[in-house]
Amino acid sequence: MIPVMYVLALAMTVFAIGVFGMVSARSGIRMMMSIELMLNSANINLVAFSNYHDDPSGQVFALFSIALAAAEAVVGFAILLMIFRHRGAINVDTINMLRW
Amino acid sequence: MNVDWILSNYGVLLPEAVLTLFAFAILLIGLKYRSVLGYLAFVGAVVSLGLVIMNFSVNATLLYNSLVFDPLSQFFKVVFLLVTLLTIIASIRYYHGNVHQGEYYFLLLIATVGMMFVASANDLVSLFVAFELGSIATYVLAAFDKDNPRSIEAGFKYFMIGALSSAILLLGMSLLYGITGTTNFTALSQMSFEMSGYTLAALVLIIAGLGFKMALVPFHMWAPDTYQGAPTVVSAMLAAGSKKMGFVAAFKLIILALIALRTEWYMVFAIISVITMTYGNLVALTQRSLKRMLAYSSIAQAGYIAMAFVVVSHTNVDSVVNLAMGGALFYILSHAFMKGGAFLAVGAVGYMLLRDRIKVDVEEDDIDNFAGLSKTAPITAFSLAVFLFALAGIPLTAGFVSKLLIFSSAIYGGLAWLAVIAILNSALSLFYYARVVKVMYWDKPKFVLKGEPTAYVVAVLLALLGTVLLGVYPGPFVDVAMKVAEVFL
Amino acid sequence: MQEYAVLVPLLPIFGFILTLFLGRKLPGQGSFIPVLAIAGSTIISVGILLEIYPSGEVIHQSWHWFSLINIGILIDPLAAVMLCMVSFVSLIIHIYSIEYMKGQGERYYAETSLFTAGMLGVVIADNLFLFFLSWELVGLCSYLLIGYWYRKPSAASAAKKAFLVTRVGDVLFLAGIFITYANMVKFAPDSQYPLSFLEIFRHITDIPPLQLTLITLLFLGGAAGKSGQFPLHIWLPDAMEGPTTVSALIHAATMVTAGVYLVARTFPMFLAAPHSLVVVAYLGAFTALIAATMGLVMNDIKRVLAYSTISQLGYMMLALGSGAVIGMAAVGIAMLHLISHAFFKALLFLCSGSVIHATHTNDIRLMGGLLSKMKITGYTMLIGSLALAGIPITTGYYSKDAILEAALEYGLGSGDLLPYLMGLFTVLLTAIYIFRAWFMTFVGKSRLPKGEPHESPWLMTVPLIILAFCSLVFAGAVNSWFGGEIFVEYVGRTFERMAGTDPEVLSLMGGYHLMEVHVEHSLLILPLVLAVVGILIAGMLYWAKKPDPESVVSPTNPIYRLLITKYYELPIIDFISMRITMGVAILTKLVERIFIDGSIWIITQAGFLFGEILRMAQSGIVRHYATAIALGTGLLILGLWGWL
Amino acid sequence: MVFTITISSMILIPFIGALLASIFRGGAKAIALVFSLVPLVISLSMYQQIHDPSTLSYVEHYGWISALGISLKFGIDGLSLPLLILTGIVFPLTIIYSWRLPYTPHVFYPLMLVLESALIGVFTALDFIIFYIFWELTLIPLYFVIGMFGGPKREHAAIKFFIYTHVGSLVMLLGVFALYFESGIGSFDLLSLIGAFSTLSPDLRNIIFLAILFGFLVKLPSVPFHGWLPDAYCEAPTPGTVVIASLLSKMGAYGILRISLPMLPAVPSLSLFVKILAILGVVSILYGAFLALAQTDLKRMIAFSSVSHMGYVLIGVASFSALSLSGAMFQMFSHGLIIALLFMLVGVIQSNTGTRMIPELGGIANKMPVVAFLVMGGFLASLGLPGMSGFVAEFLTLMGAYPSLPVYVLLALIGVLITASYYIWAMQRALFGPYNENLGEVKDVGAIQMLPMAILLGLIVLFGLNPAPILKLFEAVSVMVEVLI
Repeated sequence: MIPVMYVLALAMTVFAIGVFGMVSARSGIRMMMSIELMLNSANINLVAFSNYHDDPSGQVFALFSIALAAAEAVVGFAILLMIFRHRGAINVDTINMLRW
Repeated sequence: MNVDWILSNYGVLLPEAVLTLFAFAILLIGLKYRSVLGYLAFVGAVVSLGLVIMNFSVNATLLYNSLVFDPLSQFFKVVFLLVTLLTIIASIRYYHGNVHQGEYYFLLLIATVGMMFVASANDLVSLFVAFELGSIATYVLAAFDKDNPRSIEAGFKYFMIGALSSAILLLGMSLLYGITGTTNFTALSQMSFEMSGYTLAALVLIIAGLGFKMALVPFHMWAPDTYQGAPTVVSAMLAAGSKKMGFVAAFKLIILALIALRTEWYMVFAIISVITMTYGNLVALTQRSLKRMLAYSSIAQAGYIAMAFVVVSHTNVDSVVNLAMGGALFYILSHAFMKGGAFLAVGAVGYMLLRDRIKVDVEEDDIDNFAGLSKTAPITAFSLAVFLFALAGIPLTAGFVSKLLIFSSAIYGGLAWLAVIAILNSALSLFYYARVVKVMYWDKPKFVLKGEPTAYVVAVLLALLGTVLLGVYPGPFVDVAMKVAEVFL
Repeated sequence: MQEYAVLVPLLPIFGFILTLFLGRKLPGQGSFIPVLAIAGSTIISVGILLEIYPSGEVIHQSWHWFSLINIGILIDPLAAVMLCMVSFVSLIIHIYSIEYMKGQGERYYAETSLFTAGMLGVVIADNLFLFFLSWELVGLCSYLLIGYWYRKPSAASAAKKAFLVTRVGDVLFLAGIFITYANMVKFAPDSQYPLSFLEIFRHITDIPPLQLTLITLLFLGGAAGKSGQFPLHIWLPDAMEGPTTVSALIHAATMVTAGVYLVARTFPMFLAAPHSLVVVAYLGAFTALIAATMGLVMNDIKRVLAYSTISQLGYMMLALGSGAVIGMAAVGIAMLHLISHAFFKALLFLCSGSVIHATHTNDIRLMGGLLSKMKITGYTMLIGSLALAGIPITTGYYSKDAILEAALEYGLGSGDLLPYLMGLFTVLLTAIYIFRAWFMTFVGKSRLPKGEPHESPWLMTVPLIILAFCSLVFAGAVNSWFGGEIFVEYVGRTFERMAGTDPEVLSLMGGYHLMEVHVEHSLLILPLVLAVVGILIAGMLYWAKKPDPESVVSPTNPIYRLLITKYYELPIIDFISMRITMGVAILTKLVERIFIDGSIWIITQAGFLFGEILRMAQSGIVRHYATAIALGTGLLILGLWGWL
Repeated sequence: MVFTITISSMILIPFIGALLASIFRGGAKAIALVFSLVPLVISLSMYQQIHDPSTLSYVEHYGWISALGISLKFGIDGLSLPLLILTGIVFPLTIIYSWRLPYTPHVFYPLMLVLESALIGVFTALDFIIFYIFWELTLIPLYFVIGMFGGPKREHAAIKFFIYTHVGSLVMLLGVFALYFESGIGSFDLLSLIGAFSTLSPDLRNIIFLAILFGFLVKLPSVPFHGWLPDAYCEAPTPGTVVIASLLSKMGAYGILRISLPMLPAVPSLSLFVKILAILGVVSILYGAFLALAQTDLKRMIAFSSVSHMGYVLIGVASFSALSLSGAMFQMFSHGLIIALLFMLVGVIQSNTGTRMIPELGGIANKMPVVAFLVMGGFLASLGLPGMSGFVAEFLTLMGAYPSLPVYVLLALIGVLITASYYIWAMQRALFGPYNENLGEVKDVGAIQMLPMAILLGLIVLFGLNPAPILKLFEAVSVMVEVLI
């Protein structure tokens, strides 16, 4: 059986990649992908810990979160779509009409 | 499994059920009859509010202890429903004739349902699900004026940061689950923790995830942009209602469930609270957009409320905890009125400007537009002045009693330095509030505004009533807040 | 009459109120009202004096006022004679004013009436509070009347100066009152009214002598302010900007003597205070001398008289100071000169007023030869001048002689003859300056540029004659003709009936040696000789013009320059009062700007600056927001990791 | 219905008047006048009926926030009653004074009435939080009065005034909280809290005392906490200035006498604090006087004179003598009358001549004899001329303080001298001398504005000659304080 530490390390790495993507991305799509990465890293954790504790609630939690991630993605893409409609691009660095 | 059984066991869910029912009904009816939707939503919220108040002192758990119904949850539900009510009343005018009204009210009610479930959540899973329900609906609401690029931008930023925060929260929850092996708050609160990097990381991640909703520095940065860009009625909802969802989640998860980690979160919240109030007030000083100023003010207010965390973690004397949490709850209630009212009043002005085609551009909340408002729109101006003074903590308003309670609890808890910082901040904040009052009352009017919109006026006056009532006759409300706060003992 | 004693100051107050509010509508601007009121006061005063004269009794009436203060009157021989003098002179001058101030507004009559009330209040007050209140009231009236022609900048400025300089004295007086109170509550805690004169006298022996010295010196400071003693005399010459009647009433006969009266009133305290009387004597002698020298060179007739007044007030102080040797008799001697001075100086002022009325100028260089045109004025003024110079038969001879004798006794008794010598030398100067003025005004050729002077109307000359009569006979009559030094003894016994004022006990406390000093009679002729010499010098210079005074009086003469610039007093005073005070004021203004306003400015600007800087973090770019969250979370974890 | 006189009716009636005046716009002035007179009538009848001014009478007690032990508690004694009478005198007179002034009636007069309510509340509250609430409430109407009707720099002045004094009040509130929680008596009752003060630990007592004192010193104001004062006084419209100077500054003095003074004996570093108070008092007296001397603006000069005069209150407190204390209390009353008169006069001078700079005036006595007479009366009263109420106050304060604070009293006497200098100087420059023709034709004051000023001058002289009716109330209280010590 794979030690839980390994899984944790994997999850954290994935999460860090997600964070990096979030911080560096100039495209809205890439940001969405980064968020998915982060959510999934948490899901990995949940499942791994569920296994570790021998307790099913972690897996239930992961399932819920996957469903929520889908819902979130829908809303996110809808918003990105509107941005695209207005600006013809989804370069997020130029979306700074509201600032200071 | 007859109706009686359902009612007696799931009766506490009725308010949420009614609201959900109304939400779907609105979605359907909205296909045909648009003009009644606002009133329908209003009725739904009122019925739901009535049901909550009827069941105020309930004490029940549902669904394998994943939902709990106690005075605390009911209290927050009242707050959420009041804010929703105010928003609905104002929206009747703002979205009058809009083809997407159905979706709007649907989302509004569903967001409220989400918040209400957060208030009742007693499990990481139910909390997360309810939290997301409340959040996702509001992402859409913020971007609802899809012809307005600012609204979309507001929604976009809100969504991106919100999603990031959800991920962080989920990671924190997963770590917590990993450490403890349980997701239930009741179980968590009986757990004794070993101090380790994991618990610390879990705690900070959870605080960061919820801090986004509470708009605590440095997780606040979406808030000014979103409050400024979103339709003003939605901003009111976000600042006065949705923000409180973050607080109730934090109360439940951090104070109730993770009470054993007291020493760890003492420092986190001490730092965050001080930085939040100072940052909010300092930046608000120089704002020209009123909505943005209110947003920063809202951040500062969150800093004040967050003082409760510091006090509670610093001491475990029952009376101190009770006063701090009672103060925080009272603050949340009065903040709902003050901030909601203020946003709605600003919205009323913006509405008048756009309606009369005085301003076709989007800078409808620039402070210059409020010049001489006392002459052109006296009711709105007077109410806004009262809200602003209330936010500044001037006596005979809800804001004063709130600050009285929460600041005094800091001193009671032996945190005089915190109270001093808070009080200095409070004095600082007076500067920008008073400036707005000045502009409204003794600058020359720039435009002629014709007639204040009735719906807005009703909503604003209701908020005004709440603000003044809580300030002039606070006794019973304080008693209720203190009673509710006994949950935390 | 004593049951009417309260009316003495009250009648003029009614006169003031009536004149102020009704005067405009009454004939002669209501000038008769104060005259009637003060006539009433005079009658009551004289009646009281006659009543208490045989027994020497003390009238004391007192009512509770507020707090520790009572309102009350105290009429002892000292107060009784002073009352008579004040009300009588005031009456005469009011009569004179009916004509002199005709058409100048009812305000004048109201204010002089109020002044008289205040002055009578000073005289009969039985406690320091009431005394001070009346004292300030007369100061206020003096201020108002000096500035009567307020459109003239010089008058307004003189009024200001008078108020402020006397205020310096008043503040010292106040400090003295406070210290008196402090000592009374400490050493006489059961006293109900610690500021009452009778209470204070009763407890003098309980108060430490050094405290008494402090108190009396502060009182002396107050007296110096009012009575124009050096260096607070500077306001009095300028006060001549007021109407001449005001100068006669306030700045010659009555108010300026209030300081002398204060010292006389509290004389038991002075007697019990070590060194105080010596200071009084020196201050008086020095003031007498220095004012006389300045009087030598003045060309404004009223200013000559003003310096003369200062000088004579110095004499009175000298007389009081000699009480260190002669005891309570000093009070009598001082009062004798005070009253005779009141007569002849009022006379001199009224005469000068008559001259000014006729010539419309104050400058004696522009007068001359007026005797032929204004016989009554000229001769009455001659009588006044003789009295001032101290020539026998006149009242001034007796009173001044008594002072110089007392000063000599003081000198012999204490072995310090300097005050006496200064006083003696002043006699010579006095004779010179007053006859210089008289000769320049009344003899020789007329130097008037235009106009033909006439004698003044009877309403003005009759008072002159009455005062001239008083100046001739008063002191002589009361002293010699009725046998012995009756006045001095009568007033000198004024404290006998009050508890705690035994001169033996008090002088022991004060360390003074009261004694009978035998004085060579041949020495007493000296003042008379000097006076006559002085008149002769003045006559030679200004009548015979041999040598021509112009040869001495020239701006190149350093002594003349010293005198005409009043010993450079103005630059010095200006430096002390204006430069230093305004310097401090401007300094406080700077402190206010820099520290008080500056700190507020810095705080607000700092707030805005921080706000501007911090809001820059809010870049509007969502990536940065995410970075902030990530960094914030990371830093919190790391920071806490280190902390825990 | 039998109308019983109560404090709550005294507080409520002007407030009701304010509502009525803002509704019935046409009759705003008349309503304001009538309703502002009611507190005077009530306080005078209380004066008639009060038996023992040294104890509290007319006590009322209602609940408010029971969870914290905050209740609506009111009462009066010999300290507060004269201030109520003063409030009752100054407000109607100010309203008469403003009768012809161009202030929007339905805005201005309600604000004044609310202010009157709040002030009465401050002077009668017996619960600390209620006291604080009324204390802060006075700021709101004044903020509007200054900001809406004030001079050219009114915005700056209004906000500065508002925030500066608000900071002071908040610090005071902190001290009150600390007192409340540390004493653990569970009630904000003023007297109980003061009583419980001595049970705290010494360090805490020092801090709490200082915090509470700070709030009062700002309001008083004492140097160096007077930064808000010059602008607020100068930029406020005349009625506003009158009320701030005459009554608002008395709130600080009242607070010190009502709250700080009874606490003082229990303060551990008593001698140090007494010294600090005395120093602040003397510094205020001297610094204010010198600053006034350096001013050329008549209004600013009077503003600083007010700083100077309020220093006496501190001297009275520091002296620990009943005589001095009653003098200091009487100073509050007397200064309230005098400063009201002075600021009204400056208002008249400014509106009739168009300037209030002393160098630009000159000889106005020629054209405005009535104003000149009143100015002279006011100035002389303010410089402490005997026969006027100011003298009685200053005399008693300084004399009573001399035994315990000799050096300070002597220094304060220098202030008396400087005070005389600037007033006499200003009088000579502004009133006397030849008429400054640059001013053009000026009119004397009209009858409506003259009336309140004449009444004030009359009262000043009346209480100067017969201070006993008011002074005896103060004496009753101050003797109690001496017993306490």
